Amino acid sequence: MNHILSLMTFVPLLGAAIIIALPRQKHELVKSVAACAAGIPLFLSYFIWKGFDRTTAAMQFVERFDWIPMFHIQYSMGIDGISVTMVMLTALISFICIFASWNIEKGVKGYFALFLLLETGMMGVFCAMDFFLFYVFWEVMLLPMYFLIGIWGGPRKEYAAIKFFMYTLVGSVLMLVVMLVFYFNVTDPATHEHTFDLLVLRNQDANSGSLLVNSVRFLCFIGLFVGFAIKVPMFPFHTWLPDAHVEAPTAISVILAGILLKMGTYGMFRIAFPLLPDIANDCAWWIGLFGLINIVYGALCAMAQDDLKKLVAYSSISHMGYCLLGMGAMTTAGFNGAMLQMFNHGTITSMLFLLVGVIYERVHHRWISRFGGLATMVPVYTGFVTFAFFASLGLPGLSGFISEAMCFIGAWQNGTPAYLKLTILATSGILLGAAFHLWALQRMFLGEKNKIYTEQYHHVTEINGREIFCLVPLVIVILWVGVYPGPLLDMMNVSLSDLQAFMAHYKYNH
Amino acid sequence: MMPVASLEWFLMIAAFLFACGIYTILTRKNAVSVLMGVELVLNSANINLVAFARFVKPAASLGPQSVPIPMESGAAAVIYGAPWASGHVFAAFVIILAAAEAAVALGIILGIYRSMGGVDVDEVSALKG
Amino acid sequence: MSEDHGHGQGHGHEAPAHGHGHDDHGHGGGEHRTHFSPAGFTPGLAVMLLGIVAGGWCFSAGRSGHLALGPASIDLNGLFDAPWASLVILCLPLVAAFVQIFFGRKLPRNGDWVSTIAVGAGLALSLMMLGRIIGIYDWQFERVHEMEWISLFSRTFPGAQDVVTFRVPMGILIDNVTVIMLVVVTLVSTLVHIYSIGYMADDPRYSRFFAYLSIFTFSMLGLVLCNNVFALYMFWELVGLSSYLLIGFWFEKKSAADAQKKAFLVNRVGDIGMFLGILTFFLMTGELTYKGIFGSVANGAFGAQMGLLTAAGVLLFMGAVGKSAQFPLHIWLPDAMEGPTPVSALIHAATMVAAGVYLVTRMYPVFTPNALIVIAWFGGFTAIFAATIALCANDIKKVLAYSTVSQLGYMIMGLGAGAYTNGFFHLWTHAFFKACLFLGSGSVIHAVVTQDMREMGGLRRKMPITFWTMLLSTLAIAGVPFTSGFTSKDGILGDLLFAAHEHPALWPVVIFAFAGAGLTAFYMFRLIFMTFTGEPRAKEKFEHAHESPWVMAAPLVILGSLAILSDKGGWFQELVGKPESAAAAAIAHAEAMKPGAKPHAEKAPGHEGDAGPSHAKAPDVGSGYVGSLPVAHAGANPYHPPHSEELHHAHSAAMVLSILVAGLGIGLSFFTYQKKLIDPAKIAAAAAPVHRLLLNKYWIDEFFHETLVKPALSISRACSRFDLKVVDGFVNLWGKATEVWSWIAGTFDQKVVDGAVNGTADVVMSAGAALSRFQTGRLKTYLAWAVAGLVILTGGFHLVTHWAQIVEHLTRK
Amino acid sequence: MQLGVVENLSYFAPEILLTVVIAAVILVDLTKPPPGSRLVSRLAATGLAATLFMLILSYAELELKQRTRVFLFADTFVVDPFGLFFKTVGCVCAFLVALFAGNVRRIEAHGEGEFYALLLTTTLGIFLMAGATDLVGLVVAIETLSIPSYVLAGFYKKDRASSEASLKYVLFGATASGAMLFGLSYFYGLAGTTSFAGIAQRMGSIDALTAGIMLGLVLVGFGFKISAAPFHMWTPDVYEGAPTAVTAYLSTASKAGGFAVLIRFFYNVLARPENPGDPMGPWIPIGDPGWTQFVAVLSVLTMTIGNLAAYRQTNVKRLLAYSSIAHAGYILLGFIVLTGAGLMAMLFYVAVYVFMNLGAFLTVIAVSEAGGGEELSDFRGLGWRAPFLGVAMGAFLFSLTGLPPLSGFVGKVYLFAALIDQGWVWLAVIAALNSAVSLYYYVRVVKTMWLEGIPRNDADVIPFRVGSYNGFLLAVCLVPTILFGIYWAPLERLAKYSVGANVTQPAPKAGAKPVH
Repeated sequence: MNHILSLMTFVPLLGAAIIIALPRQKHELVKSVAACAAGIPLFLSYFIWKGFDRTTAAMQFVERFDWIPMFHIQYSMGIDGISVTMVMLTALISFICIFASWNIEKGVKGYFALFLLLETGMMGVFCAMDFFLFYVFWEVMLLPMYFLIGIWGGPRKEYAAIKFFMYTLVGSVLMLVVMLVFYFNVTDPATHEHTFDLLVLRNQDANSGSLLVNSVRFLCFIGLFVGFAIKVPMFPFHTWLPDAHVEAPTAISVILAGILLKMGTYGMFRIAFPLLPDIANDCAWWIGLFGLINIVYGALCAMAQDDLKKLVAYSSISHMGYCLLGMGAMTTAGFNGAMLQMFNHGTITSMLFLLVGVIYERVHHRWISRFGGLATMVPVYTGFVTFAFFASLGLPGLSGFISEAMCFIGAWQNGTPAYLKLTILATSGILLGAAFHLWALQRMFLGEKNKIYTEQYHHVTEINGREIFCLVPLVIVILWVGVYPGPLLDMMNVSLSDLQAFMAHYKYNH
Repeated sequence: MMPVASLEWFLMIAAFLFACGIYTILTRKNAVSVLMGVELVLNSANINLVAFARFVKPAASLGPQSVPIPMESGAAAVIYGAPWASGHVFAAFVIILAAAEAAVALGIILGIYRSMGGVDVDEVSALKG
Repeated sequence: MSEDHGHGQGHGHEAPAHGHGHDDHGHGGGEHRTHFSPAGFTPGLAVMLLGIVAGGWCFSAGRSGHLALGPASIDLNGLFDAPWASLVILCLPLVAAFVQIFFGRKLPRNGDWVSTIAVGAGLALSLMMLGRIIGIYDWQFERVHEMEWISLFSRTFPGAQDVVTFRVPMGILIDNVTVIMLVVVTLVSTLVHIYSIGYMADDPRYSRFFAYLSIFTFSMLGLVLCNNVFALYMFWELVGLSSYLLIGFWFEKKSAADAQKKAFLVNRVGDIGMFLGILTFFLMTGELTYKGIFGSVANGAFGAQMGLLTAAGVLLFMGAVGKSAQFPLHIWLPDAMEGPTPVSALIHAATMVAAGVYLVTRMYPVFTPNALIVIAWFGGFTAIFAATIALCANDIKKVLAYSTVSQLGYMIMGLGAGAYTNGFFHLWTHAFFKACLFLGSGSVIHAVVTQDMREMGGLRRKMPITFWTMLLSTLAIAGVPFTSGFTSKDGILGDLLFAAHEHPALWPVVIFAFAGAGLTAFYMFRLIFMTFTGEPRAKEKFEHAHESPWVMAAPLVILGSLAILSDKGGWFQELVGKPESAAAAAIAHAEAMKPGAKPHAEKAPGHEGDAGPSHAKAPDVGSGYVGSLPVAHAGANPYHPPHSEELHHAHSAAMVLSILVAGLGIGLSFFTYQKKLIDPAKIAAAAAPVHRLLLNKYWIDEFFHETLVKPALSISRACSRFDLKVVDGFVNLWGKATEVWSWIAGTFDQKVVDGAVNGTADVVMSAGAALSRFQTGRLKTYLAWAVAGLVILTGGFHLVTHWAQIVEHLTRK
Repeated sequence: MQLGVVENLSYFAPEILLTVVIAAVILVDLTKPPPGSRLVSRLAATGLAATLFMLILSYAELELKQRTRVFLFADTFVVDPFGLFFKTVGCVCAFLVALFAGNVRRIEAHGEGEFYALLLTTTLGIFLMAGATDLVGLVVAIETLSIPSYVLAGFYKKDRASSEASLKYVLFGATASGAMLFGLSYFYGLAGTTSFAGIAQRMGSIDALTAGIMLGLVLVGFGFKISAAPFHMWTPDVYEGAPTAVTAYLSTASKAGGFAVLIRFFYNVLARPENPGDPMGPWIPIGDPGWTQFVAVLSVLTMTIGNLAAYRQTNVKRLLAYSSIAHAGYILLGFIVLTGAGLMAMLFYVAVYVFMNLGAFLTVIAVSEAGGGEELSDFRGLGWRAPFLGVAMGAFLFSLTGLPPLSGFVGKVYLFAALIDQGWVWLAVIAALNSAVSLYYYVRVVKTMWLEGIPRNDADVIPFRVGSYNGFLLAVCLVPTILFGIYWAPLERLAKYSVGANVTQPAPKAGAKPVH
């Protein structure tokens, strides 16, 4: 069990290798291999859930050995409260997505091989404790994503794919430069060598021979922050998201929204904040501001969309805004809220995209205005959608509410007048979110059937077993977290409060 | 007592030749004349070399350098460095190389002439963009 | 009809099922139709009587404190000492809801009995509890059962000791107020369940309806049981959800779909305020439980920032404004009448809308005097405002809706004016007679297939039970003596008068209140007259009309009788006493903080309240203007203060006045609509503008639509266009830039090849284009560039790097 | 009369062997081997393999004899790990190219003998370049490389493009070498000796302008060889026109040779280690320190122009030509930081670059040999028809872009690291953005291969057979490209050893330079 993280990371890769070896025609076999390869990490994540020590902020399940000694690159994996939930989320969502993409027809082998490669990348990002390793996984993720969108995507897939690719790459090369700057300015007190070890870099004031001058620290923070903000995606850098989400096949949209977006905020928690706490504190208000912009702007844009998938995409932008708001607050509740929001958005938005996929497979369009009165035809599907929408607009009892509320409480606890203003403005997001969700709900499902587009209703059939199988786990998680978030919070709380104290420490000694 | 031309004269001539060569290369249409320009350039170099060989007192050769390739031994340098000759040797090599180059170039130009029926370098511009 | 899956409901009016009469056969109402036949009389009545007997038995058992089952006897103190009873009450409806949703259609009778029994059991337990508290008879009675729900630590520095900074408990608080609310909710809910069995009989989504009802009951019970504001907010939203689901139960109707959306969103507006209020309290006190907040507010958690305390209170109250449909957020309630009538009775008359009142009651101690005045103003204005609209409404349910708004206004106003007991008491009484009125109107609509009162008339003969029960309730709401409504409303008015003596700011409210009372009497009797008396105005509808089956009539009877009886015994006033004001203590603290304030010089009245249970002086709010329920001798309900002469005066004055205005109102409507001495049309014509104003409900909806909804939508559209064109369309922007670039590069003809993913790419593309212009394919160009490059680079670079030397060199010469 | 001239001649064995092979090739060709019997190509390949083996032997010999370097021919030629590294690289390239050419029909048609003789001669030229420590030797070496490559470029005599390429190449090359010679003559004049070490003595004594001019003239020659801007303009045309195998060779081996000479010259004549015996440490320029910035400007120009111009290319060969220009720019980055780490990064990058670039060109060869073309449109949907080819090409291109886990990424990291270590952050940022931008045109090829012409279902795929031979060669290039991306410690060790044999421990001390 002491290699559990490596297993979770590389079993999918192994699966991919096996799939490549399989004959091209055996679709079912390929799919079942993929299911197993994705299932094993999920199974293992149960042991993480069991074995995770909720009382320490230290890294756990650590694996560490030298990879490139001369460059002091280590293969070091480990998880703490910040990453554990993300790891489990990744395992869950990936497994579900295998089934969500069960009726892929063209290039089945390639699809599932790439998909598993993608899962390896995602797992690695969340497990890596070494900056270099982190970066490698971060980039590894890009390639399969490019092909998955570009080959199996919608009409404008190529545009969307390259857009996603370029955006992320530009962000990550900046990250690369910053990474090297850190490498050369920090030494591990133990070995007196430069290091990529995030835990050592985190205390670089203490450990660096010559502390970077402040302006450079600022630039470094900007570099990192932009790199991650592109993934979040934060307001000016978000335009890749609607395209990518809309063009990607259902399962990939789910992965994109459910996990990839989290990597942005995760990166901030794991790297941008701990490595440059002083600058992060200085920028806190701006982070909150961008959070506010995301919340309101995303919600407003979502309200104007007629493409259901675009609506969900923009709603993700809005929801990630809550994370930023909570993070900018620099309070325990805020951090926990942001982290929980990441997890919850991961589940909720996955559900939403799955549901969008369901209707799209039936009628092959997503124009809200062309629907209407679906509720009478497909009550079960309607039920699921209503559930997901209400979870997404933050109905108490469902997970979305807790995290949003905690983000607000955290932001409120920040206490500075400037930040209070942000928070008050941000609460309008509660209303806007409800507004566009309910409006969409009404236009699609309530009222009478659409008079013009009548033929589509012949294709509208009730949601089938496989789809329900994909949705039910998410429903359970959403309900469980909504009703009793305690266990989940316990997992992340210690690490986050430790981080928060670390930040606060730098705030006051700065 | 005829006046001894100083180094500067030679250098100026060489520089002038060099300039002429470059000018030729840049202006002439005919590939052969371009080649001639090249020859001018090469020979300007030769003039330099010979002139230097005549006027410049070689550096006292020194002990081993640190760099990847230092002199192995000062003595060896003194004997084989042949400072008084090296300029001429150099020039000789250059002449040889120039000849070889000219030969190859002419061969190629001939080929062009065969395939295109002309040796105007401006015509030869199919590959571009 | 059977293929017409209830789309009929889309047309005309809410209950199409009744559109095609009451032929007991016909379409798929299913087996649960039998009780419509007159034969249904016996079981219906039997059920009713059985219920009453059972209820009485539970109640008396509670009184005695022992539940005797044969030899065994259970000690009913266990009801409170352990959370199980409350949990059972809370969870039964939830279980029922799940059963309904997943198996509803498979169960016999579509499982209506599941929900009904579930909530009925809850009612039984609640009645026991009621009996018990009456038995205990302690106005300060209270039990708390609590557990950790969320608790987060944080650390002062990395690795330091953990300190719990954020803690959300989940718990149950049982005191008299809770129990009374429990009874209200379960009782009305049970009756509405029974009523719905008849009313919804023909609906294709019959079981779904009961599922929703159960969900609502669950949320409402949670709302009254929980012991902290966070949980309160959660259930607050949940009742919002169930209201959303039920208003839009017939979502095929666009109006219904609109109404449900409107209800949810308008409520959200209030909720945001409430949420901010909660956050503020949490920020200042670090507490979320009621007691915790009260305690630390009383201990000066707000320091000297009384303004902030007031603001927090008002923010909190915003929630009530939304939920209890106070002006200006009242707009959703009338539309909410799109829902089935039982829903209107249960949610939008008796229970959910009263949640706002409950909130104010619950959080009463933290409201500062100023906050209370604001509240009183809101309530008072709403009371009169809604009443005026109700004058001209012709839709029977709309009339009731506006009267509900107005009555809620009374409660809020009462609380604001310090009439704690009576305000809450009005909630109790109003719940019954208003529910009765709605169910009655439901049975009328059920009979004559319309909601327009102008098409009714003379129904008294056709449906006597409905008539008499509604009449009783109308008397109650109009405030005629010896009815429950009279007691509570008069109580409020009395306290209000008294408060106004102390606080001139309340005088306008007093006027609103009495005028409102008169108007209420007027329009309610207008309703009665137009519906039941006189000549039927729509013959064929009248022919159709008939008395409702017993399953619907029985609840009417019970509620009608409660409209008269529910105030009797005075036990209520004994059980509900005004808690001591934490705000007062806080103000005292603030005073003490003021420089030069002598510590014990003039401390706010009720400040000793902190010193143990002895309520030597009135725990008045702040400046102590609310003399109504001041003094509490140790442990006893401070309802009968020693120095309450002026209070008595105020009350007697109020009594006289209110009887007068009520009589006036009733008389007017009698002469107008019964005796036809006055022609309303003439009056309408005479005051045409006013009439139009009222008909259009003061154009409030239009106002909001123009000022909020439309702008929001256009902004959102603008945003998405901005997103497309500008943020993303950085491309095009750069595209322009690239023109210039190309020009610099000497390429006009180079068209920028499309396919650039973003601005940079575009620039790069055209840059490439520009560069490829250099790549002419001519050797000489290449060489020229090489030479030029060489010269430029070498020379330029030398200049740049050795500028200083060069200058110095030149100057030396 | 001394034997100094021929002492240690055993160290010259690889060159000698190569010469023998050249002679053998010519002779065998004279015997008119039956067409189709790839006798000559086999011979050449074997000879190169043997030479490779010899190189390894001389590595070993240096190690065993504990000698860091050995001088030959009156100190005009040196055998040291640095030179051996580039010889090995050149030899490997030549070997692979020989194998590629091995089954290119058209080359066989034009006479294998000449081709391989010329190819091997250029290889010999690279060997000499890697070892030259004397102006004369330098010039001779460069011409030994250049002159045969002119011919190779125009190897398809009848082909207009080919002959045009060779004409441009020869004229540009001749001019460049002329200018270089002119510059070198000044260097000689400065010191009166042709040996680098001697010249280094006098460099300090001249004024900046002269130094600048001399440097500029010399850089024309070197810049031409590594095709650095603004002396790069011949590159696209020649690369497009020349036979693909030759292009592959020019873009890797002869570039490598150019870098060998560049480093050798500058790091002997114009710079010396701060503390002798620690080449891995920082170096200090001799005389005018300006040249590092000068080269920095060159490298920025080069990579930017290369990347930008590559955008619009529709011919894959031409696209790769531009990309190779850009890569010259990247490699120059390591050149300007004046540290052993920088040199190490350059060597490392050259090594990995060779494989990925050869792989890319090999793919082009394979496609056109299997009936496809060199235009981008000919690659449409190829990924689906020849999956392995598609995957391999993808790997090569993404490696050229510098994405992990591929070797190109590691190379870039080392370059950037060297830069940042010396505080050239701005340059690192430019380079990083450049490599990000370069993704776009590399991905265009991948897109054409995979995202276009996707078959409806797996049934109606028309397979595109590249043949097992080319498949094997692809694998040969693919393996190091991926392997060095995942575990590159050995290569790094080799590069480090080649820069400073006597240095074992990496230099950077704690927070070496404050970034500014």
